[in-house]
Amino acid sequence: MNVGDLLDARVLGPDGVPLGVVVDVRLALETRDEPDDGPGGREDREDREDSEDRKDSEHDAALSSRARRDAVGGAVVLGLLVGPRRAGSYHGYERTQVRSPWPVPQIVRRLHRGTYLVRWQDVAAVDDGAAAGAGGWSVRLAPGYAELPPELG
Amino acid sequence: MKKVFAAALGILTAIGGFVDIGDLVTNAVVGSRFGMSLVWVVVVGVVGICLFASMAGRVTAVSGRATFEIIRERLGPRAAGANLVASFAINLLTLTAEIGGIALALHLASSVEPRLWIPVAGLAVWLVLWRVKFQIMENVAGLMGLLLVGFAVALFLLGPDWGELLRQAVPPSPPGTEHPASYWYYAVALFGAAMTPYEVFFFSSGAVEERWTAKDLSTNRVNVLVGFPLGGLLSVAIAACAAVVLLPAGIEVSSLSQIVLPVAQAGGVLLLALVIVGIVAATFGAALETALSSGYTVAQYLGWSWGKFRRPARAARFHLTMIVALLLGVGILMTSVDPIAVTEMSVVFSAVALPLTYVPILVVANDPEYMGEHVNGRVVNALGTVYLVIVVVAAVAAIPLMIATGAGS
Amino acid sequence: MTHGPRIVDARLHLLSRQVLDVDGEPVSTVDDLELRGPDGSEARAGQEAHVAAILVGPALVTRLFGGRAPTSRMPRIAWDDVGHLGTAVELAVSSDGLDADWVEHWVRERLVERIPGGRHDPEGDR
Amino acid sequence: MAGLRGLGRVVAGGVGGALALAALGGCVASRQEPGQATAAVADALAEAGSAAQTTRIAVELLSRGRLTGPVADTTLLDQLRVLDDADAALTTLVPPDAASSAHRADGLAAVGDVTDVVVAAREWVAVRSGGDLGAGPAGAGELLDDLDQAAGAVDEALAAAGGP
Repeated sequence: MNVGDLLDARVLGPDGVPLGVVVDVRLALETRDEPDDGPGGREDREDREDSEDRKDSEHDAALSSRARRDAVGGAVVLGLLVGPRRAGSYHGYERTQVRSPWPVPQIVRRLHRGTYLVRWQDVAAVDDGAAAGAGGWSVRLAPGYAELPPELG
Repeated sequence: MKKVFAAALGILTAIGGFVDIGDLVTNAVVGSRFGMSLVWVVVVGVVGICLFASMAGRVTAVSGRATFEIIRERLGPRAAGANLVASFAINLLTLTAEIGGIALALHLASSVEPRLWIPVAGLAVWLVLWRVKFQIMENVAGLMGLLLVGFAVALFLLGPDWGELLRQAVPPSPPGTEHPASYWYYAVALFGAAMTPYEVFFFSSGAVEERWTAKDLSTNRVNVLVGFPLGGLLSVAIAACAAVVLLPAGIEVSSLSQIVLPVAQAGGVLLLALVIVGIVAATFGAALETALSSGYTVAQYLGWSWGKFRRPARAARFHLTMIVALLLGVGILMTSVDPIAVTEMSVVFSAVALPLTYVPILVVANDPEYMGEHVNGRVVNALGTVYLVIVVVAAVAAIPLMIATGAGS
Repeated sequence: MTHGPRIVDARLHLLSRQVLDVDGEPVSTVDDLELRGPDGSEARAGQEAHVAAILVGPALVTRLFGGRAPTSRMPRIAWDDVGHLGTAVELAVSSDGLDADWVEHWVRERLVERIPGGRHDPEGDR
Repeated sequence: MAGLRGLGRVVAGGVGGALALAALGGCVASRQEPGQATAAVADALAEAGSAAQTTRIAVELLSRGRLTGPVADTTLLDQLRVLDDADAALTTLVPPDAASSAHRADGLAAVGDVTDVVVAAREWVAVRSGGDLGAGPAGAGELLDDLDQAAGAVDEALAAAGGP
């Protein structure tokens, strides 16, 4: 089973009622501490530079202003994000606090209103749609599944 | 001192790099038909390209991710794939136009048929891409492209009636002899020429080539804010030269030779020679940039190793893509299609493709996961939203206007 | 030592991201992620599952146009090789040892290295 | 581009973008409206006028030593191409009525006049640039006179065809 199979799969309730589609797969990534000489793309590029005039403090300041970057270990499936309609990619707006540039996030949020998280334990079956007339991948939820808020922690 | 020099060089390069065959042809055509009445579009275009080029440069410097990686990441494989096909096709069209421009300019200099120059130009472009260091390539083409200042010199030597030029420009309105649809068609073409998407692909990927980090943001800002507006002034000078000399004579610009006539009239053989060298350098520089952009877009979408700072063998598929693009461009030109016609097509289709490039940049420039503390400020976002609307309107209007006016007649 | 897990959404934070090797060389994009159960068994609905590998290349084709290739034959990068997650997925291994990068190696050895100057370092003086 | 102009005028002349396809069909042979035919003639003549003016500037500049031989030669060559397009546009036009037919005949003659002068000008450029073509063609002054005459014919034909 691949993540790509689950994405955009139809979501069915325990009784087979269509509920929407899978818009994303939520994972928990193990993160690790590490000594500050981490190997990595950008740092490496910088190291190759002849940077006599670049002070170390400057270097650190530049790093802290950068985007988040973690040393990671295993990735475990937590659940599926279910959206009531097929509205394409999220662009990240639904689950974050970003509100600019107007009006893009507002439109995307509107399209994705009503999205919720279902725990992986509450997924009863994943069908690859190989059976005749099944029409692609579908996911069936277990009885008593819970609709959890979709926001990222 | 070294830093000042680097900034100065960057600015000069931006000026030289801003004017390409699309700007040359479109501005001259517009000047000869509409006088100065479309200058406002150049101003709008320059502000737009400043806004988005600096945004793309900032995103890349801070996150390390170039524009097309971001487009793929934000739009997903399907929409970004469609975007890639469109961008690559337009980029190829622009590359074709630039190589044709080199050949036409060399034809002016030598009388040797353009058809003979086309393979030579293609080969020369490839050799530079294959061998020459990125900074040297950029600086030499940019500095020599600066000779296009000859158009501004020519304008002063022509001693035009400045008041009349100003009257044509403000308030903007189409001349009575022209249909409003034609006026708006050329407005869109001029906007497309000023904001060609390849400039953003090149600018952001160039930031990786030159290993920019968050510390280079001020250089980025200065390059953009000085270079592009001065490039815009050159565009206006080209249009003004055509408006002063060609418009009153009833000349419709359809070839590169007509574009340089005002320069010869004003400055004689010497200025003419300098401007022709400038045109060769500017189109050559733009051919390099568009060829690189074709490699950048494909490699970034598919995650290949790319960049001129690597040995060609360490970015094999990237170099192969550029070779294929160059061969295609040369092949298209060898069917003896008119490079000027290709140029006009390329700027209009650029206008159509603008939202595909600029919307994802604007979105990512607001994402703290990418940008940390360097997310867009309020003013930039307000401007960005205004341009979002302009860009979408221009894109939607481009094709209907092209059909309605029969490509501007 | 580990701290709390980082919660990510696959499409939002992983799919279509650039994969870099340990030297910062681009390898591919994340075209798909393979899920497996404990001990590498087939992943099952509702039961513990983790990301086993990044799928590249043909996985893009199937995601674009549908259809299905046997997962076991797809070029893959083991998730164990992943070192860091930032704006890109950074591996802890070199791309030279990755089977997933075979097309690049093929183009390099069969074509680009055979053109004179193919190994020339453009940043070098000569 | 030049080739698109005639077509474009036809399209823009009567109908909007929605009817563009119908108008494209209208270009084909005999279904042309009289107004469209006249507009097509005017369009071709405007191109010829532009070519004549461009040639005039090039000859003047070269005679004053402000233009190089190659640029002058290329300029004239480009104008011959424009004239060729104009000629082709007129030749292939099927006039719907006698008036259009007369406009077309005048137009063809005017375009031919301009073409003759541009050809002569090219010869003159070649001699000045050191090429040896034997008998020297007319001087710049004479060329400019001829150009004025040819341009005048274009203007007359244009006025008759209702051009600007």
